[in-house]
Parts: sequence; structure tokens; C-alpha cells
Amino acid sequence: MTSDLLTQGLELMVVGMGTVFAFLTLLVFATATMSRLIQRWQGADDDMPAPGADRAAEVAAIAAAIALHRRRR
Amino acid sequence: MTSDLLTQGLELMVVGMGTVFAFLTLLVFATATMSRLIQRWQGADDDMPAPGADRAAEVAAIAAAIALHRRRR
Amino acid sequence: MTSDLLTQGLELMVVGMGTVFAFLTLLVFATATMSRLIQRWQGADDDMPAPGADRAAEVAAIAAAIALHRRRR
Amino acid sequence: MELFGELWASSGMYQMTWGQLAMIGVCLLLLYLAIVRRFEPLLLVTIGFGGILSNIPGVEIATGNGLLHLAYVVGIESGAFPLIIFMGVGALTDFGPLLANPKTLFLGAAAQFGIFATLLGALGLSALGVFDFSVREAAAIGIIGGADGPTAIYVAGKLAPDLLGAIAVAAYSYMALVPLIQPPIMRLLTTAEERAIEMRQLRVVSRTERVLFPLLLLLLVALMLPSAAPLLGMFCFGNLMRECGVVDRLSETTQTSLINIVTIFLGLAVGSKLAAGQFLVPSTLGILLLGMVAFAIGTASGVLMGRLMNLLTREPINPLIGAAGVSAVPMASRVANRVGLEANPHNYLLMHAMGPNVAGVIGSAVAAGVMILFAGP
Amino acid sequence: MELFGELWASSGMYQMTWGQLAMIGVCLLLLYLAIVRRFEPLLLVTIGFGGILSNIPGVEIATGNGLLHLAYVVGIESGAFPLIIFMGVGALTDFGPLLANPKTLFLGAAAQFGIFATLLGALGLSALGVFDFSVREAAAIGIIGGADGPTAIYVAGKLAPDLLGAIAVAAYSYMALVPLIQPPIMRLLTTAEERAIEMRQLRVVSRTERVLFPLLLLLLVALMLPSAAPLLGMFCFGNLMRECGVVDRLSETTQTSLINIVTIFLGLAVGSKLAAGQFLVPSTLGILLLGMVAFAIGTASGVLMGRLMNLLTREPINPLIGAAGVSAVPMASRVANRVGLEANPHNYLLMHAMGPNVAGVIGSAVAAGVMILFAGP
Amino acid sequence: MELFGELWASSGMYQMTWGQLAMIGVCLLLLYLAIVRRFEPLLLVTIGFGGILSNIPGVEIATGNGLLHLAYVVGIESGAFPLIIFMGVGALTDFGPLLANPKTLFLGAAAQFGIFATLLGALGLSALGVFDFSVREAAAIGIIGGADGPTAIYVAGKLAPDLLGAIAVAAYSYMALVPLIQPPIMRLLTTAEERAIEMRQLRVVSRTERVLFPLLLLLLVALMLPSAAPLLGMFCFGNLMRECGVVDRLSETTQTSLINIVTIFLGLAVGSKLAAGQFLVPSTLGILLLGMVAFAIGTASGVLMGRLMNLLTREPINPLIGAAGVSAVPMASRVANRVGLEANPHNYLLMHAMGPNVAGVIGSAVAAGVMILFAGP
Ligand code: NA
Ligand code: NA
Ligand code: NA
Repeated sequence: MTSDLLTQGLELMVVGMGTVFAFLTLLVFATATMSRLIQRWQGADDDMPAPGADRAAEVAAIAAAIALHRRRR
Repeated sequence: MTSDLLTQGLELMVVGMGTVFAFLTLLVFATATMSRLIQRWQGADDDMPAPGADRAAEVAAIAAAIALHRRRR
Repeated sequence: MTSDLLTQGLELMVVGMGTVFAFLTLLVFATATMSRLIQRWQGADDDMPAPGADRAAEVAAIAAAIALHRRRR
Repeated sequence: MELFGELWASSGMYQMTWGQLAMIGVCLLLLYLAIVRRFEPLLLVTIGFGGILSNIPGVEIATGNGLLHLAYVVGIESGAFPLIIFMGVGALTDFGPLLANPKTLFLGAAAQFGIFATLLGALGLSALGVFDFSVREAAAIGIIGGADGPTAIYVAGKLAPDLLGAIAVAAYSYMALVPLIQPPIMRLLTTAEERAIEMRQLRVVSRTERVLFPLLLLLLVALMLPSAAPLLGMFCFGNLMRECGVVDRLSETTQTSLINIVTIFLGLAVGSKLAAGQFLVPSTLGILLLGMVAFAIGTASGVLMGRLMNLLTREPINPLIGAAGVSAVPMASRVANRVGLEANPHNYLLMHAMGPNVAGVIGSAVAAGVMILFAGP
Repeated sequence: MELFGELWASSGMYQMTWGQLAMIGVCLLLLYLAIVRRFEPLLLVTIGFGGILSNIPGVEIATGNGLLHLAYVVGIESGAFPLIIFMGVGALTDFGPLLANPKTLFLGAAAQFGIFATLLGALGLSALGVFDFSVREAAAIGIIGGADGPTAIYVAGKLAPDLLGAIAVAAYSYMALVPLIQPPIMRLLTTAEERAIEMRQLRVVSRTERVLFPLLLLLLVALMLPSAAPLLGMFCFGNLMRECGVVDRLSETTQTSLINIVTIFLGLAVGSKLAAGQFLVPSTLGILLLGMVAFAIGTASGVLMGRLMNLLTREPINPLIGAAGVSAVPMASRVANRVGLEANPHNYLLMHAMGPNVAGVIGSAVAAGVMILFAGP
Repeated sequence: MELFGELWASSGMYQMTWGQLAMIGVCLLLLYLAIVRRFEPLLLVTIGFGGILSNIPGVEIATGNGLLHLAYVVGIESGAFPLIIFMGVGALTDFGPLLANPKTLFLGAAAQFGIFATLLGALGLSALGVFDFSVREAAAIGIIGGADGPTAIYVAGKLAPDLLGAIAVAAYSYMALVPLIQPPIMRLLTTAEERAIEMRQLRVVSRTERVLFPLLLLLLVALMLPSAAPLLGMFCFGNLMRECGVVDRLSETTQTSLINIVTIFLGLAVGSKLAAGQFLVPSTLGILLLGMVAFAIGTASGVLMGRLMNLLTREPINPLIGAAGVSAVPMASRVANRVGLEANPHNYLLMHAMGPNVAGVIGSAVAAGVMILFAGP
């Protein structure tokens, strides 16, 4: 019972944080892509040029880092 | 059954349009009368004089015409 | 039954007016006290000085008078 | 085609009873008083129109799944609408004058005598067999003397739902008639000298006092008379939102959209009780009669209390402000002011009358608490 | 860990049906029409978004205790939301042009022919076995021709709840498409000379007339057609609040907060009927088709009636304003005005079209009353 | 007369328990914090006052047919109030900063670690026998770490209604205490150099992006995590109304009247859960304790994630904005800004912190979806 509770808790934690990160990572990619497309079509109502490619790279790096970082815990 | 449905539909159409016209005709007369009375009492806050009589005549003419026009259908 | 109704009515009247007066008398004292304390602490955002003491006296007088006045009825 | 027959059989001309026709006439009268004479228009327009709708034969409006009946069940049977209105009234109430001169609470207390005298009267008439009011019904009728719409509706909803229509109509009609009912009584019971008395200017009241008062009142209610807590609790809540200064957006909405929306549906729901079958009964006549009496007695006892206080206190008190003790905010205060000006053109009683006036609201809510406690379920 | 399995099994990607995907597409289209093309945005945004929510698999939103389903039960099954909206529409309606020229009511009557022709059509198709609409369903579909959202929703809620989603979508979509649907029909059925006719300036209407009209209308409904009383009663109530001048705070709230709040939840609730299971059925196609027909016939009969009246009356009447008889206030009036200006640059029909336009609202409410009376429960 | 006896027996002084007295004290404290210290006044005033009403003995307010209990059943058991509030929050939210720098979503994700750590902690304490929380209860308690009132109330209503009072009080109290709780943690986990980092100015975001984002988010939720759809769906709906530009009247009402009205009744309804019997139990202590822990851990993991991202990205990122990932909009952003200014007087982080701040709202709603999915009914 006792250990059982803890196991459930651990599972929920892993799955939960996993879902949260997975979902928000997806959202980051989706949003970045959307913005890039919109800017390509409409062009130009932004101050700093957003070179989608390397931003996507950054994002990937972070995502990877997070995975690592979470495994450490 | 088939013809039955159509009969019901026809009845509903005749009765329905009949009611709509009857009701709105009544409303036309009632409104015209109300306005005429109010203008007679208060008089004068309108631009074009509204000689109730011939308006009522008009209305009657139209009502008649409608009846005709509906019978034709 | 008849007299019974009246008795109930009389009782309700006495208890009712009693409660109303008791409650509002308490509220008068409580309010007066509250205001006095607040004015003592913050002091001074009012035009006429409110010497709590004699006001309380007044209040007492009135309360007494009411009791009298109600007994008379 | 027999459909035309059905149409005729379903028409109002065919189905309408004389009672319904009469009630439609009564409601048109209420609309006239509200629109042309500007008597309590917010409630008389909504109640009056709701009443007309409720007397249209052969259609579910004030019954079954009709909108007005739903509003009645959801808002009045549950007590929600009057309580929300009371919250709004609290958010609209300025306790400043009362705090500047708390003694005026006694005037608000005295004026409630009308409530209990009427209760006694109603039971007396029942004892004489003129009417047949139970104690509960008599209590609900008495509250008309409180001259406070939501309180009357709340109590009637709890003690005598069948009389709610008549009680609400009486309450609002007489509140509307305050300018006609009160002055003669006020003149009758005061001397010209008394009416001419000018009162001391009210002191300024600090924000702290304004914020603490609703809490003080609430705690007293909690300790003394829990049965008055729903009404006075919501009233204090509205007033605290108004005065605390940190939830202005809630207070503002409560004073406008919320109270307006609820007023519309409260009025329509009350109107649903003006259906001929329920309204055109002998007891209605008794209610209108007794309500008038309650009003008169309340006004009288408020004025007499004013005279008494003027005699007992060093500080000059104009007895006219006692009449404002019946509530009917702010109409009763305006009346006191007007009658005062007749006697003395420099005599502005308006602010002084606001004290007893809001005290009257508290007083009748307390009386309502007593009624619900002793006559209640 | 099997939890990830559960997660996947509960995901939309795993559970979503093609129907739901398709409906989400349809709803995105509605949002596009509303946001980019500005077609009836108030309703198409709320209905469209509610539709998307209702097609998300595996979660209670449009079902059980989901918010949208609760809104549907509380607001539409009870009929409350459309009636409140109708009250708001009444508070937003100016009967001036109608009062200045009451004859235009005939145009509002004629345009309702679309409703009954469609009813007949729907039954015809069922007779031919193309669709299988009951009389009730046919009646509810016909009301689309009334070009009046709340009326259509109210009737559908009473006569054919299963078709409500399709009917509401059809009604609002076609109301949105009025500027595309009507002009060709109007040009087809009128000569250039007729379209160029300039009408006499409307007389000024007194406040008394404005105040009495809603009461007059209500009494006529009460006497003639009680089954139309809920809709027209609330409509008149809103209009009386607007015109009587003594309850402006209620009228103002009705025109803003109240109608806005109810619109939001009405839209979401209607959206709950766009769940794939209910919406993606053959009958929906029939409804969209018949709704379009109803609209066209209504427009046509309005215009023809306009020609007839122009022939019969000394006073010049531009037949184009007949097209406004279908309601769709105020879009239809703007359309009449635009088409009129094409034919004659000095021909401003807007105010003249408002008469038949609001008459159309009354007309379709009367038709709704007839339907509920004869096809109803 | 025995009536006076009854009166005494029914009085609060006679009936009140020590527990009720204590809870009234607690509620007065909440009112003090709200009114004098201006901590989350909108909710603490309404909850606090509702709590007082709920501890008045011998009267139906928070029970039976009492107004507060009705509000609880209608608005919170059904989940309607928190969802409507969430719609309002959506209509008040500007996603501009988030769209200008979507990476900040990772900060909003990291800060949710507090939720799950607390869940684990609660279960640990239960395993140790200190408390006795079920998995559901532990999940509901964890959500306090989301620092998002409506989300916490929504989840508690679904998973642990008995704990709702304590959870709501904890959530809003700690959101109110953000300016006291967060700074020490933020200073502890960052170097002065990091706190001094200035971030690049945010690009301008086009209207198209603003309009499409809520739809994009909704579709992702529909595909990935339907159980989060009620909360995030209403959130996106509010935001779409705000940004689409064609339903401004609906958006405006949602941001004012509607959210205000619902806030009032939500607060009162939550207050009904502060009745002594329900609130004064050991578990409440545990909840307050764990809530605080959840907050601290959430803040910490947000800040650490900020450091990590600063190391990994070419673009400078000030770790302080990570603390805003817990939501508590906009308080947490102001705190980040203030702490940033301490370290570098030219360092304005407010707008940069708004990104993670709204990301935190999304993050905790996603976490709530997971909880409801796995711990839910
Ligand atoms: Na009173
Ligand atoms: Na129409
Ligand atoms: Na959060």
C-alpha cells in the first residue's frame, strides 16, 4: 500500500512532467512555424529578423537538454 | 400517408399565410387608428399631414387585393 | 382559536418590537463606540468633536425612554 | 378546413376569462402609474408587463416551462433574486449620515411598529372571520409596512408564496405612493415649530468607519439574530464591496449590470403571480388594505419617535425625519425634506433623513428575521 | 510504464473520428467567414468555436455535465436564451419607420410566404421519399425562411431539437449571405424604373406612439394568437423598456451586458449541436438546401408584394424594400438601399426599408406561433 | 413568555461553536489582507465574506437552500464558474510577448514541476501516515503549485470537493504572497551577473499571429490532451474573442460584467467551503503546508530552467523570468521585474516575464488535464 502510493506518485510525476514538456515543446515548434509562415507571406511587421532555421535548432537543443536534465533527476 | 403529408402541408400553408396576413392587416388598422387618434389629441409633431380617411381606404384596397392575390395561388 | 390567534399576534408584536429595539440599540452603542475609537486613533477628520461620553449618556436616556414608552402601550 | 376552427378555439378572444381581462386592465394601470406618473418605474414596469403576459390564456408563460415561471422558481422560490437585489442595494447605500448620527437608528426601529401592528390587525380580522390569514400569512403581510421591496418579496416567498403577488404589488405601489401617503400624517402629528427645526450639520465620516460598519453590523446579526443573516449579510457584503476600495470593479458591476439584470427577471417573476386565478381573491383586497394601514402606522410611529427624541436630546432633532424610518429609500427622505422646506425655507433635511431611511432598511430586515424565526417553517 | 499507453489511448489523435475532423474543418470555415469576411460574427464565432469544442473526442463538453451541454439544457431546451435575445432585440429596435408607414407591415407579411412554401417543399420531398421529415421537422425547417435567428432556434428547440444545430447554422449563414442571395432576385423581379422610385420622406413619430405600439402589439397577440406570445411578448417588453423612458438603466443593460452574455452562451450551446454524430446526417443537407430555397422565396414574395402595393397605392413604393420583409435586420435594409442606389444615385431607401424589415421580425414570430400551435406538442 | 427563550436559543451567542468563532476570525484576517494589504482583493474579499456567512450558526446559507450553497452547486460542482472565469482570463490575456519569444514556453513547463513534486510529497506523507491523502486528493493539492486560482478550483471540484475550501484559500493566499515567497528563492538560485542580464527587445507581433494562436493551441489540445480541453478551450475562446476584432462587444462584456459577476458568486461559493466543520481539519494544515512547498519548488524549477536556457541559447535570457512560469499573472512578472531592477537599474524584465507567465497558465492547465485524466473519475 505505502510503496504502492509512492509508485503511483512517481509514475504520475514522470508521465505528468513528460506530458507537460512534450505538449509545450510541440507548442513551441508549432508557434514558431506559424509565425515564420505568416511573416513569410505578409512579411515584415517585426523588428528583429527571425531566421526560422537556427531558431528551430535552438529549440531542438533545449528540448534535448531538458530530456537530459530530467533523466538526471 | 404521402398525400396525407402534402395535404397537411397545404393546410398549414393556407392557414398559416392566412393568419399572418390577417394578423398584420389588423395590426396595420390598429396602428393607423392609434396614430390618428394620438395626432388628433396631441396634434402636430409630424411633417406630412396624415389624412386618416384615405389612408384607411388605401389599406382596405390593399387588404382586398391581397385576398384576391392569395385566392389566385 | 380566535383568542389564540390574537395571543400569538400580541406575543409576536411584543417580542418582535423588543428584538428590533434591542438590536438597533446595541447597534447604536456599537457604532458610537467604534467611531469614537477610530477617531481617537486616527483623530480628526471630522468637523464637530464627538465627546463620546455624553453621547453615550444621551443614548442611554433614549433607550430608557423607549422602554418606558413601550411599556405604556 | 377545421384548422381555422382550432385557430379560433386557441385564440385569446375565445379563451380569455373576465378575470384575465380585468387583470390585464390592472397591469395596464400599473404601467400607466410607472410610465406617466413615474411611480417606482423599475419595478412597476417589469411587474406590470409580466402581469399582462401571465394573463394571456392558453400559453405556458407564467406556468409549466414558461420563462416567467422558471424565473420564479429559480430566483424567488430559492430566495436568490431578493438577496442579490439586497446586495446591490447595499452597494448603492451610503451609511455616512447614519454613522455621523447613529441615534437615528432608533427612528428606523420605531417605524417598524407598523409591521407588527399590521400583523396583529391581520390576525384580528381573521379572528373576526373577515379574512382567513394564518400567522405566517399575517407576518408576510405585515412586512409590507417595512416599505422595502426585496425584504417583502423574500419574506413572502418564505412564509406565504400564494400571497406573494399581492404583497409585492402592495409594497411597491405604496412605496410609490409615499409622497401622497406620508405628508398628511407627518403634518397631523407635528407642530409647525417642530417641522421648522433645523438640525446640526453632520460631521464628516472617515473611510475606516465606513469599511468597518458593514462588518460590525454583520457580526451583531451573527451573534443576535442569525435568521436575519441572509438578508443583512448580502446587504453588508454589497456595502463592504462599495466602501473597501479594493474591489471597485465588482462593486461597479453590482450597482449596474447585475442589479439591473436581476431586477428585470425579479419583476417578471413577480408578475407571474398576478395571474387572475391567484390574484383575484378576497385576501388580495385585505392585503392592499392592511398594507396601507401598515404604511400609515409605520410613518406615524417614526414621527412620534422623532418627537420623543427631540424632547430627550440636547441636540435638535426634526421629527419629520422619523417618517423616513420606514425605508422606501430615497423617496421617504425627499418627502421629509419637502415637508421640512414648507415649514422653513432654510431647512434642508435630506441628508439628516438619509440616516433613519437606511436605518429603516436594517430595521425591517431585522423584523423580517424575527418573522422568519417565529412564524417560519 | 503503461500510463504512456493510456495517455496515447486518450489522445485526440487516437480517438478522433473522420466525422469529427470534418466538423472541425466546417467550424474553422465558419470562423473564417465570421472573422475574415465579417459574416454575422457575433453568432458564427461563438457557434463555430462551440462546434470545435463539441468535436473533441473523449471529453465531456457538449455532453453529460459539460459546460456547453449544460448551457443547452438550461438555455435552449427551456427556450430562455432565444426569448432573452428577443427581448434584447426589442430593446434595440426602432419602430419609428414602421409607425410612420404602417402599410409596410404587408411586406413583412408577404415575405413569410417563404416559410410556408418551404414547409410544403420539405413535406413534398418526404412524400417523394428523398428525405424523411415529419410535419414538426418541416415546420422548424421552414422557419429558416424567417431569417430570424432567435425565432428559428426557439421553434427548432420546441419542434425539432435534433435538427437545431443544422437549422441554426443555416439560419445564421443565410442571414450572413443576404448581400449575396438577395440582389439577383431583387433585380430579376423588378424593372429598372421601379428600382429607381424615390419614396416620400417619413413623418416624425411621436413618443406616445412609440410607447403605445408595443402594448398594442402585445394585446393583439394576446387576443389573436397566444402561441406567439412568448416570442412577441418578450420582444414588446424589450421595446417598451426602450421607449418608455423611465427605465433607461434596465434598457441599457438589456442592450449591452445581458444580450452579450446570453449571445455567448447561446452560441456555445448551439455549437454543442454541431457534434459530428448529430450534424453529419443526410437531413442536414436537406436543411441547408431548403433553407436557401426558403430565403429565396421569401425575398421574391416580398418584392412582388412591393410591386403590387406600388400599383395599388397612390403613394410611390419602391418594391426593393419588400425584400427587407424577410427580417435579417439591418442587413436586408442595407441591401435594399444599395440596390436602390445602383438604379438611382439619389434614392436612399434605408429608412423606408427598416419598416418592412422590423415587420418581418413580427411576421416570422407570428408564423412561428402558427407552427407551434398546429405542429407543436 | 417562552418566545424570548426561543429567541435566545436561536441566537448566535447561544449556538456558535468555538470552531465557527475561529473561522470568523480567519475570514476577518483574509479580509484584512485583502483590504489593507491589497492581497488578491477580488477573491479574498468575496471568499472571506462568504466564509463569515458560512460560519453563522442556525441558518441556511452555506447549506440546503442557502444562496451560497446554491451558488456552489450551480457554479462549482458543475465546473461552470471556473471555466467562465478562465474564458474571461483568456479575454484579458495578451499573448504578444509569448508569440514574440515562444521559447519562454519551456519556462512555463519547468515551473509545473512544483505541482508534481508536491503530489509526490503529499503521497509520501500519506505513506508515512502523517496525513491520509488519496491519489486524487494529492493531485488536487499539487495543482496549488500551478498558482492559478480557477484551475485549482476546477480540479479540486472534480477530484477532491471536500478539500476545495482549503485548496482555494491556499492557492489565492500564496498567489497573494508571491512578492514575499519568490524573491529569496530567486536570489538564492541565481548569480548577481545573471540577474543583471538585459534581454533583447521583443519583436512586434502581427494581428494574424494573435488570431491564429488560440486556434493553434486549441487544436493541439484536441489532438494531444482532450482532458485539458474544457479549461484551455474556454481560455482560447476568450482570447479569440479578444483578438479576432469582430466581436468586440462580446469581448468587452466578458472582460467586465461577466467575469465580475461570476467572480462574486465564485468567491461566495468557495467561502461556503470555509464552514468550520469542513475547514478545521488536520488535512487543511497539510494542504497549506504542501501548497507553500509546491509554490517554492515551482519557482525554483522555473529559475533553474531559466539558467539552463541562458546557457544553451545564444540569445541572452535572464533566469529571473523563469520564476514567472508559475503563473500568478501578472504579479509574478512584476516580481521578476523588481528583482531584476535591484541587480541592474536598466533592466526592465516585465514584458519578457509576461511570456513565461502566460505560459505558466497554459502549463498548469495541461498539468490539470493530466491529473484529471489519470487521477480522475
Ligand atoms: Na423599513
Ligand atoms: Na422574418
Ligand atoms: Na501555472
